[in-house]
Amino acid sequence: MALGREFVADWIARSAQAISEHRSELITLDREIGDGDHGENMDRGFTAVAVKSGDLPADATPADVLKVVATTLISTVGGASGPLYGTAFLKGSQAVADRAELDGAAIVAFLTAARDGIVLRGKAEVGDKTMIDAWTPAVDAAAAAQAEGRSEAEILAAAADAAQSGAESTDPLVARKGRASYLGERAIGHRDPGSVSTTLILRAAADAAAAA
Amino acid sequence: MALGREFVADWIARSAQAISEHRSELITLDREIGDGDHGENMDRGFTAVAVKSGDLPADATPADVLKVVATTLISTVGGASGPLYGTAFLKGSQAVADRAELDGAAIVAFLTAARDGIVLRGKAEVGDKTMIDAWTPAVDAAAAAQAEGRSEAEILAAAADAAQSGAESTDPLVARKGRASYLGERAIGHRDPGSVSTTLILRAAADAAAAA
Amino acid sequence: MSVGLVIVSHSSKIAEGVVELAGQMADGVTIVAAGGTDEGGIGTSFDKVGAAIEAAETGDGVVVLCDLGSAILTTETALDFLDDTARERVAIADAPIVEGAVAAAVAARTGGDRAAVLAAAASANGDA
Amino acid sequence: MSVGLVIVSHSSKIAEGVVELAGQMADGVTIVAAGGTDEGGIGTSFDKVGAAIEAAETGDGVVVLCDLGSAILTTETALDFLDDTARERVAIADAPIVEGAVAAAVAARTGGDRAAVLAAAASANGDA
Ligand SMILES: Nc1ncnc2c1ncn2[C@@H]1O[C@H](COP(=O)(O)OP(=O)(O)O)[C@@H](O)[C@H]1O
Ligand SMILES: Nc1ncnc2c1ncn2[C@@H]1O[C@H](COP(=O)(O)OP(=O)(O)O)[C@@H](O)[C@H]1O
Ligand SMILES: [Mg+2]
Ligand SMILES: [Mg+2]
Ligand SMILES: [Mg+2]
Ligand SMILES: [Mg+2]
Repeated sequence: MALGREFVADWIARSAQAISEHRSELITLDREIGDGDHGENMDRGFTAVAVKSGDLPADATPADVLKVVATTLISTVGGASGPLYGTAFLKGSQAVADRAELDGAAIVAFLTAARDGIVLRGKAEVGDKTMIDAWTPAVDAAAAAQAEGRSEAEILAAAADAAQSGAESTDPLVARKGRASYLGERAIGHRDPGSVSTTLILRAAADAAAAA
Repeated sequence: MALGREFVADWIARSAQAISEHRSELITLDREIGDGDHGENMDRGFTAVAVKSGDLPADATPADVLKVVATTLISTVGGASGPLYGTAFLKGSQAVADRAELDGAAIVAFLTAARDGIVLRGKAEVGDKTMIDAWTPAVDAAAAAQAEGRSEAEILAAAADAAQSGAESTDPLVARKGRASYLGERAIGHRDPGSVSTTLILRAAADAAAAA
Repeated sequence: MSVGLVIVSHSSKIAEGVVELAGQMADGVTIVAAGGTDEGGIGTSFDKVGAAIEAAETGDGVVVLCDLGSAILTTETALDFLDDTARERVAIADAPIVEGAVAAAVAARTGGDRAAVLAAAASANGDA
Repeated sequence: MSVGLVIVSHSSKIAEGVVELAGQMADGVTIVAAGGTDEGGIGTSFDKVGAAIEAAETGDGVVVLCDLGSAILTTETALDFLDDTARERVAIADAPIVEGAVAAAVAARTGGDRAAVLAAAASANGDA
């Protein structure tokens, strides 16, 4: 069952909720190896997204909604994650611009374009201890699940699971991008906050798809 | 006739007067190749010096007065010229610390130590388009006049004349120290403001010595 | 006319202070602060950066000075939203924000074009 | 305890902004602003710098970040007026003021000694 605009709306609502619930966890993680604002930044961003995306006309496509997510995150987050997630949703929305509904291929196209947007913007590679360490395994897992002919909900669940493992994989790393790179070896043993927020957002997508 | 504390007091008063009279000239020069505050900086500094040096006890030596000049300039000027002139007067005062009066040799010792202090602090050489382009010829001329057995007033007049020529010699130079160094070739054709204030101060010394 | 400068800092105080400091040596150069988040907190604002770039364009292009990496990310994103002609006239300096801005401002004041202003800013690298 | 930082800028806004920005990543590190002249104008103040160095010394020494050359001159002069033991515990970083202060603050927070903090600050050179 392909996913339409209601799915996107539910995904946003669940993302906003999850980010809000994990706000202090994200703050604590970012305080360890950053400036301590990731929870606040993301909560401000997704609260604004929830409001803005509600204003869209009834005939808005998934891509229209995803573009509003992008521009709102860019305008409101105030930290590195704003341009990064913003670019992700922008490139992702462009990749599915022509679809009224998102099938498995479209979901993989969205995720791939989103990840590529983050790389284009932030120049991080897997292993640099950034949100890319969650996104890239998520894209790969989604592509594999789609190739196996799984449902949209299964594809997104595979992405979320892989993002979760990816986030965990950042624990032993030294950061090569973002503020945590100032810490050198001292970043070892701490999880990258952006990889955790990525996992929350992809898990929200999987949950919204399962409920659709 | 060796010069005592009254000479130093008169020198300060004449310096403060000359700086105040040339305040806008110094500002204009500094606006061309710097940030435009040299006249204000020096006027604030010497106004404070005139006040502070008046507070000294009756038995203060020339060196005591010169030390107050130093610390006052350091505390009040607010630009590069503060630490530079401050260090000059400090090192100069130390060079004549044991004298109740300044003879020709003491004057040369003062000027030499003052110049060395500026070099120690600011690392400029002759030709870098700084106040050193006035100080070093002044020291050399003073030493030559003293070696020829000239009077204190003649020694200081020789120093002031040489400083004047030294200041003029900065016109065609590219600056290698201080703010004017940002300008590259664009500094050519402009006189270094610090070399002009140095000339004013040494001319004030010569005039005070002539009147003593 | 001269190249305009935009100062993108996480702190509105830093951005405003740099405008003051660099402006002292650059009479007539348009230098615009884009510091802090929309709420005035520590962070960067896409809207402030976009508006500052527009305000700094007086006909000879714009050079942007940034403090930390995320200021660069925000600025690059703002550039993505410009149309091609406007974007081509803006460049981000590879330079420390304070020292680079002073050098860039002097270069702009003395009539340097965008490449000269960028080079002046970059010359402040490694020479604090 | 950790190495303390002093931020010597020609602008009180820059100095205060750097304290805020670097402080965000350096809970518990003493970072003291010494910006502007005594009257609050653009310039540096010997008295502010001296007082800031004293305030930043919490037992592990002090690293000073400066903006332009004249800030370094003022700081060096302030150091000349310290007694030898106090002076030996203070060093001026060869680093851009904003980027260097953030790197230095993180190094101080993670327990770096004065040499490590100086090296962290210097690592911000040429990498804005
Ligand atoms: N260059 C980059 N590429 C990819 N991700 C990055 C990059 N820089 C930072 N990040 C991500 O952004 C997260 C921090 O976001 P946030 O705290 O909101 O921004 P800031 O670091 O500006 O305070 C990091 O945990 C990391 O995942
Ligand atoms: N490193 C230096 N060595 C010697 N003199 C210097 C140096 N830097 C600056 N100067 C002198 O200081 C003068 C500028 O003083 P001023 O305008 O009061 O300070 P600022 O440049 O901080 O505004 C210059 O004209 C020059 O003569
Ligand atoms: Mg953060
Ligand atoms: Mg932040
Ligand atoms: Mg000046
Ligand atoms: Mg000045």
